[in-house]
Amino acid sequence: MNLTILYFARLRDELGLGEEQLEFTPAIRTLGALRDQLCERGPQWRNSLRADGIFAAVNQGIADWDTPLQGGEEVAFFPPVTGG
Amino acid sequence: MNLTILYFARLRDELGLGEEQLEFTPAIRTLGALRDQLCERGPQWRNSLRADGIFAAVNQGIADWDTPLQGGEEVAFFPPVTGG
Amino acid sequence: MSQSEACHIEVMVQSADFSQAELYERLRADSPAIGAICSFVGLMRDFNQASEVRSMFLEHYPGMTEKVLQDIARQASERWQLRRIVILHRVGELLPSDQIVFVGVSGTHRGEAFAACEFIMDFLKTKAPFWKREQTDNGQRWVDARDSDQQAADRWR
Amino acid sequence: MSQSEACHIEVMVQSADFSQAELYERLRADSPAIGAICSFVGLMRDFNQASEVRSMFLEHYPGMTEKVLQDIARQASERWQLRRIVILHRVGELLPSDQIVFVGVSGTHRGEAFAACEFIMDFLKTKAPFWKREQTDNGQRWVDARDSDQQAADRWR
Repeated sequence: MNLTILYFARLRDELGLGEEQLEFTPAIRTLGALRDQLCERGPQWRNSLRADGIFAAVNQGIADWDTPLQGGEEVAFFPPVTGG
Repeated sequence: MNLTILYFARLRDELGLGEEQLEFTPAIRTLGALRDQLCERGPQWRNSLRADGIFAAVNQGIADWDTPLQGGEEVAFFPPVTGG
Repeated sequence: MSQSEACHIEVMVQSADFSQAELYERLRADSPAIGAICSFVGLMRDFNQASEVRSMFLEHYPGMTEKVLQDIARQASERWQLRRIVILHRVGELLPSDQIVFVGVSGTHRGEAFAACEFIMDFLKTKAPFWKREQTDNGQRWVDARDSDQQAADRWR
Repeated sequence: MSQSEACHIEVMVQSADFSQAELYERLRADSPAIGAICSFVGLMRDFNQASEVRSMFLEHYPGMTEKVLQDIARQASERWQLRRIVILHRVGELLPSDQIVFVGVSGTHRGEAFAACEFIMDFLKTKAPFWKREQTDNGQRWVDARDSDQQAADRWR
């Protein structure tokens, strides 16, 4: 039960990564825990994923950082939206 | 220096008159005085010209009842507008 | 763009139907500075005050009508930064589903375009000398003015 | 008409340009009960944050975008009495003066049509996963979100 993780727009450019598969582990209990784990990859990850106004979505719906994860989800991180 | 007087919509139907020329006299000092004089024509005129929300225009601009008249104007009486 | 001098105003009163598409293209014309176009169309409904309406006759006060619409558009152009304003109102005989009125504005910002378009409609409804007479199965009747239209206009004071 | 069940919602996300006229005709279709159609088009300006923009790339999150737009339309249809809602947003490469987004609503009453159309635009601006990247003479840059858009959306709470 991998997680699919997507990065959009400015985040994708900063991280040099648009999509990845991550093995789900019990430590990744929530969206916030997933972000904490990704931030351990280095200062660029911390800067990007903890920037003001970063959103996350779980299965294509906007989600709070305490949203539970159980594996199999599509998770997306993105900066504030600018459409319209 | 006659006055041209126009009646629109429901008012025209009630009065049976769409337009008339009226000789200007010094007694017709204001729009209100003109209305008073017209109301002397009978109860239908009083009912119609004193009904709630009746507007008047002088030379095609909405005017208060104390707007002065001096002859030569186009005066219009009409009920509340219902366009759009 | 500066406020009123750069705003182009067009006012039309006619018995013929209009092409919403053509009026929209006028609003969009010749300016890459336009970011927002808001437009409104009022259509004739087949139902009013509890009876079916077969047709409608729109009377107006030629001359004054155009002056009032120009004046409403000018007020909008002084209040908001707009590029173009187009107002078209039909008169004469109308049938259910017919287009009655078009108001469109183009400008730089979304919020201004929405506000100006609604402002113009609210004042058109309460200031422009048009009167509707409906034909129903029970005969003709002049349409009554609505308090809700006056309240809508009063919001802008 | 009852509130949400009678409201027909269409959401489109596409790279091709659109005909405003055709979308307007969809809003007008098949109902003599419609009295009001309000529509908005957002266009690409050639100027942003003090430099000229040559072109723009609109990225989105396929799948989520459509869900969010459907959800915004549904909220509008529950809040106001509407007959139809059409939302079309373009993605991909765009040039100055290009149409970016169309939002249109039809319904019985003028005030509701205006409110619903502006509500949808305000939430689209702050909730739908689109991102603009501009190409200027100095290179590419991601467009920053605006506080004014968030404030516009907050008005509806």
